Amino acid sequence: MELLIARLIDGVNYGVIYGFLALALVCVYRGTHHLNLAQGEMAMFSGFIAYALHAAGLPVILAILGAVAVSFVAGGVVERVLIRPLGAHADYSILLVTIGLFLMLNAAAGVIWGGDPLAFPSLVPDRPDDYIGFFGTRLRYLPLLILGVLLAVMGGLFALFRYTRLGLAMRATASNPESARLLGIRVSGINALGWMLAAAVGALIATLIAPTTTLTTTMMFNFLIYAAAAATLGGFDSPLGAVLAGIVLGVVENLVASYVGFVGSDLKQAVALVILLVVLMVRPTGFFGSKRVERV
Amino acid sequence: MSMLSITDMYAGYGAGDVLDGVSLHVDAGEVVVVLGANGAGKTTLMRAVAGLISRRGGIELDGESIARAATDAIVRRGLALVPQGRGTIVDLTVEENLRAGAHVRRGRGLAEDLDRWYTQYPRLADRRKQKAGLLSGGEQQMLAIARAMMSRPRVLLCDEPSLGLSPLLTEELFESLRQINTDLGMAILVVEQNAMIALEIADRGYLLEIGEISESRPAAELAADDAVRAAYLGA
Amino acid sequence: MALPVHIPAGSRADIGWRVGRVVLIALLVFATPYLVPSFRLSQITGALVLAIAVVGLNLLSGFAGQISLGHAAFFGIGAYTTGVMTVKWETAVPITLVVGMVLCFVVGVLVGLPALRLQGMYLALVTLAVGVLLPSLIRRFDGLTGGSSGLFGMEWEPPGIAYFAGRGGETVWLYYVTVVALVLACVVVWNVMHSRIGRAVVALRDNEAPAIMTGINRAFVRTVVFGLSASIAGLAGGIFAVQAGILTPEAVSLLLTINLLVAMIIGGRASYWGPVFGAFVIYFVPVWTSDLSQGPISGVLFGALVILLVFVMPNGLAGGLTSLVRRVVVVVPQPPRGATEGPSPVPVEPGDPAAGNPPLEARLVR
Amino acid sequence: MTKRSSKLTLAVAVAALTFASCGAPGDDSGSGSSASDAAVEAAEALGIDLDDCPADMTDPLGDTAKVGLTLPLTGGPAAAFAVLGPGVKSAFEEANAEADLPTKFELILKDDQFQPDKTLVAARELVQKDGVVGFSGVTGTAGVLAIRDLLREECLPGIGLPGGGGTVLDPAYPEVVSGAVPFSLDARVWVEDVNERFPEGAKIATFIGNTESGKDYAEQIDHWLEETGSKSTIVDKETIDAADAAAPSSAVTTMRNSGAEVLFAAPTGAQCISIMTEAANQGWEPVIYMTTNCSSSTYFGAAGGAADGVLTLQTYKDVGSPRFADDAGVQRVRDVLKEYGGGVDLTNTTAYSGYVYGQMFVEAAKQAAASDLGLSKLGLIVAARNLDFHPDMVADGIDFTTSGLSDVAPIEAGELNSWSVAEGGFQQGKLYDFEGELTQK
Repeated sequence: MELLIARLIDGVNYGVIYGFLALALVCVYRGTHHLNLAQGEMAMFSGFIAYALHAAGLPVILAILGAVAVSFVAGGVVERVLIRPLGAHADYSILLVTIGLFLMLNAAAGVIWGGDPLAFPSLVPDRPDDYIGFFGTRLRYLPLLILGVLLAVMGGLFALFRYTRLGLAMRATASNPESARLLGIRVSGINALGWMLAAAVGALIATLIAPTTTLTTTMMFNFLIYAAAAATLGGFDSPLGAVLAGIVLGVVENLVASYVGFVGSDLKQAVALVILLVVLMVRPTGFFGSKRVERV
Repeated sequence: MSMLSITDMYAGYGAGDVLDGVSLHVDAGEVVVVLGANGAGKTTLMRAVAGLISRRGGIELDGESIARAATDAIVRRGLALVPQGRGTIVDLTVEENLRAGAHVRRGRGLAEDLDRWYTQYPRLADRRKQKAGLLSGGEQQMLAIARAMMSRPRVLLCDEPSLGLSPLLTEELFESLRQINTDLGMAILVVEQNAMIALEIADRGYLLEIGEISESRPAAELAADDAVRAAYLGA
Repeated sequence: MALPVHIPAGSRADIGWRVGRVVLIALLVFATPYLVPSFRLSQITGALVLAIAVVGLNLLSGFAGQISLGHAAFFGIGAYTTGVMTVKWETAVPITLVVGMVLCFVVGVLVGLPALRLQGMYLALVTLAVGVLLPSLIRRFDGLTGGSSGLFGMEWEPPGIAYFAGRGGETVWLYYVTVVALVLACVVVWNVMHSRIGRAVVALRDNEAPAIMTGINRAFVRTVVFGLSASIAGLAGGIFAVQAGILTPEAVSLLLTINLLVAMIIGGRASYWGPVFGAFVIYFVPVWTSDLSQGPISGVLFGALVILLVFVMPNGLAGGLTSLVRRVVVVVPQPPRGATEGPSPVPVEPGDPAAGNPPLEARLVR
Repeated sequence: MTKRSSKLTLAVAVAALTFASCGAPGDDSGSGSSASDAAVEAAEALGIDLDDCPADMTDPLGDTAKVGLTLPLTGGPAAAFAVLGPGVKSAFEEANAEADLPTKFELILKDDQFQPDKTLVAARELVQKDGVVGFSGVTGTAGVLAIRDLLREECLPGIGLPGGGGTVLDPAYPEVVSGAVPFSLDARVWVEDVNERFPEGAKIATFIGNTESGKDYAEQIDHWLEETGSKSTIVDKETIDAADAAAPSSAVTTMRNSGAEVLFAAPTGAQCISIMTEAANQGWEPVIYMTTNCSSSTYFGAAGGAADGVLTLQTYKDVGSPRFADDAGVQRVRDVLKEYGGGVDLTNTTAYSGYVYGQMFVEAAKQAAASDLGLSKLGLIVAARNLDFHPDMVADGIDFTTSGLSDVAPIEAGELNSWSVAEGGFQQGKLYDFEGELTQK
């Protein structure tokens, strides 16, 4: 029984990370219907920025907040310079630009910070004996912190969307960009805000998991694949759906990898991708997404 | 000085121009109608003035040029467009649609305006918490007008409000437009195919045919003109 | 003589111009083995193999506007089919190529099925998932595929004639095999795009809603295009297996998909000659970069190049070249005597109102 | 096929036939050599038939000669491996300046994006265009396997090619002299050490990446458990995808529950760190043996307290460890890198290993120059196959020794050291020396 609980907790810990990054993907998709393939690499780069700030003497918490702020602004710059000029409907060109951004950020991180993994300190005590006993398995502080931050971010987004004029404008833009424009809403500004929020959320998750994964140029690519799968399962235009789908994906994948003999942990990701393919065949908008597939 | 004046405007979709040098104006407190058959360029005219498509020529709102401004800037300056097909924001509730309408007013006088439009259109009041997508055609048209008015514009543009509505509902709708004009002294520009009802509430009217516009003529004269009756009234 | 020279289409000068181009290319193809040392020839063959894969991708993502982020998977299926069948089961190479293409067609159709109901971004995700799935499956079944340490020993013995004698004989043989395969792929794509399916593809790309209304069976067209595109990429993979002699999962992973996509943009989307240009540029980039800069900085340049191209040359080299040629020679289309002109190769963003779907009256008026 | 284009293909076919009759463009054979009897005998001792080799096998290399190195300069792995270039280059620059060899060597770098098929293409270009006389420093088992047929065909020496896989130590390819610590040595030392610590046998869990080295480790561990008659058994086999950056918590959970007392870990890159931290975080304290791929102070330092007491086989001196801070050999190599390394980062361990691979080629060249075969291609191969010297960067008591086809593996010894957080470095452990026993039979 302990083993099952341990597996569930491992699954939830993975799932929270997938959901977190999926939230970033959804922030971009909601307004613009664009998939940002460079979201993972932007998060990784912010992780290195936090490392640089910490190395320059800032305490960990300020280094992280600094990196999140820098990423927030950088997200807007990327949207303004690279995405907006292409026009709202240039899906293909925007996808290619995000691939170009992916390659650039990946290589640049390698050039600036070198190839070796860099250790990054944790916000909460992360020594081997820092945990809470729970049915014979260990609840570590870091995963709890990540879950807490994720809930806080989602709470913040929920409040923003529900109770603020800006949030209402964002929801209007997501639902009907032309009508939003006709109500005096600066749609381009809202889209930029989507990219800025996404970059900030990405920076947050990268700096939070860096202590366990260490900072490497390839740290976020796998998570991007999972986040995309989670967002697709949860419905790309529903933040809550994407996060829940991420957690479900993490648990299911971990259980399958542990209990199905054939599937080792090297095929864990394959399990997630098979789930993605099956769901796309059955319910293309995912479980929580609104029923609006571009169908004739 | 007219509230909205358009001089020699060309507009179209990339390949060629749909409107060839259109000129018209709407004075303060006046209701003007532009009549035109399907494909005459009515929607293009509306979308050009609102800045949704590329256009050339003079467009002034209360003396200030908005020919090059972006749509959201135009709306902030006091022009509101009720688009063809009503532009309902389906994922938001009725009240949220109205609140979004007041975006440019940063919340000033929000409660007061809400009450005003709930009394103007009581059916919206009963369905205030429902998703706008669930409303009927007529209700969505009322919502569209109320949402546009929430920004307290200086001139209101309506693109074929009668589209897809029953004669009774159309009657009701145009009556509410007349009331808006008289109560608030709102300048209104309506493009319509349904000439008879439109001319009832209008002061002046224009005829728009294949991208070119006629001279302005008083509404009563247009209503009595046999050529117009044949073309638009389906007499 | 004022440029550009106007040649009426179908006149003798026009036919002369076309035949001249074909003869020139044929001469170039046959002269290359003599002019170039054996290692350069194998590099050129490598670029041509890449060109075949890009031609396949171009049919799907260029002409049909369907975004695919997993074409390396079809290339990989073709490559490993040939690799495993020749090394483990001693099958003759041509048979393995055919089996590879059929397998890719089937997988292409299966992957294309969600494409019927999905648009752009979801389809990119499905293909991305398949593209990421294949390498880990190859690594897991390493008994069959050699896993990460690679599959070795694929080769294709040239026929016994004197022309292919000598140590470099196999390289020359594979060069011709690749040239023939590339010509075949181009002819197939050319014919498809000038057939009924081709017109349906362009109609679906530019403006899906009305196209469906005119009775185009979207399901059939999409699956055929997906299957064809996948099997051409599979053919390229099969030839790659025997030409490179080594197969590793890394060679058919996301980096290859990105290279194929970038080659297609550089060459020019939805153009016939674009893929060949793009493939040569992408193949020889690593060869040049090691002289250009010693270190990972060239990765940054490569990413910047991708972004620059999307902004500066949306129609790619082919677009640039055709406009250059048009300054010299313009073929004036004559009023059609029954033969219909092929669809305009200018790529249009699917669903873009500015270019594609104006409201009713715009079309009525003009 | 429209009528016009079918006529076209006919014309093209006719043209093809006419060309077929001309001379075969690929025919450039022509060999045969006028080598001395001693040379023929030496070559045959290594299984090389001089008649199959180019004529200039025994000719001295002349004033200058080029040596080839393919390595990733673009793509993901470039960040980690591009630094090999300056390392290998400084070994050759040093030899050109200080060792009075009759030939000055020039190292040519080519980008292969760390993909074996591109390695072969780049190697062919180095051979045919640049006319290299040999290779040094080409990394990765698959990379070495990719070019060994080319080396066999062209009879070119490949000296100091770090490919740890067992297949690299194959007597059928005399031209290829590995430069790496073979994974089989690693596996054997682990098993021997476990047999010593747990005479009545222990439960072992393995955590292996699905990379090329991973496959080798899995096979070698089973082989040596059987070979040494060990009573230990493998109770759980966990695998991990090389690209998986997440902490391996599910794998560690399974291994912890399997009751394993020993962990054989062979992951790659950042996983070296995360496996140690994850095991400690889950309160699982087996005896951990870490692969040589991870045995650098960068990885162990980053793991913090979790790395305390973890064992790893080290053959090369760890530049980051205090133990070698003022080691004469390391200091000498550091000076060489400073002078000839073109501004390379002097704390990067990969640069130092690059120097060692280059040094193997240089030592073979020195011995060849002194031998009666002279500094020729054949001389280089024979010298590299019968070499015995102590590279500066290798720990004391371990030598680079090869002799003919009986001992093909140059390095067959290593220290099993354990990381001490207190000392901030590796503590010297037992030296395991299996000289001459690891050549693949």
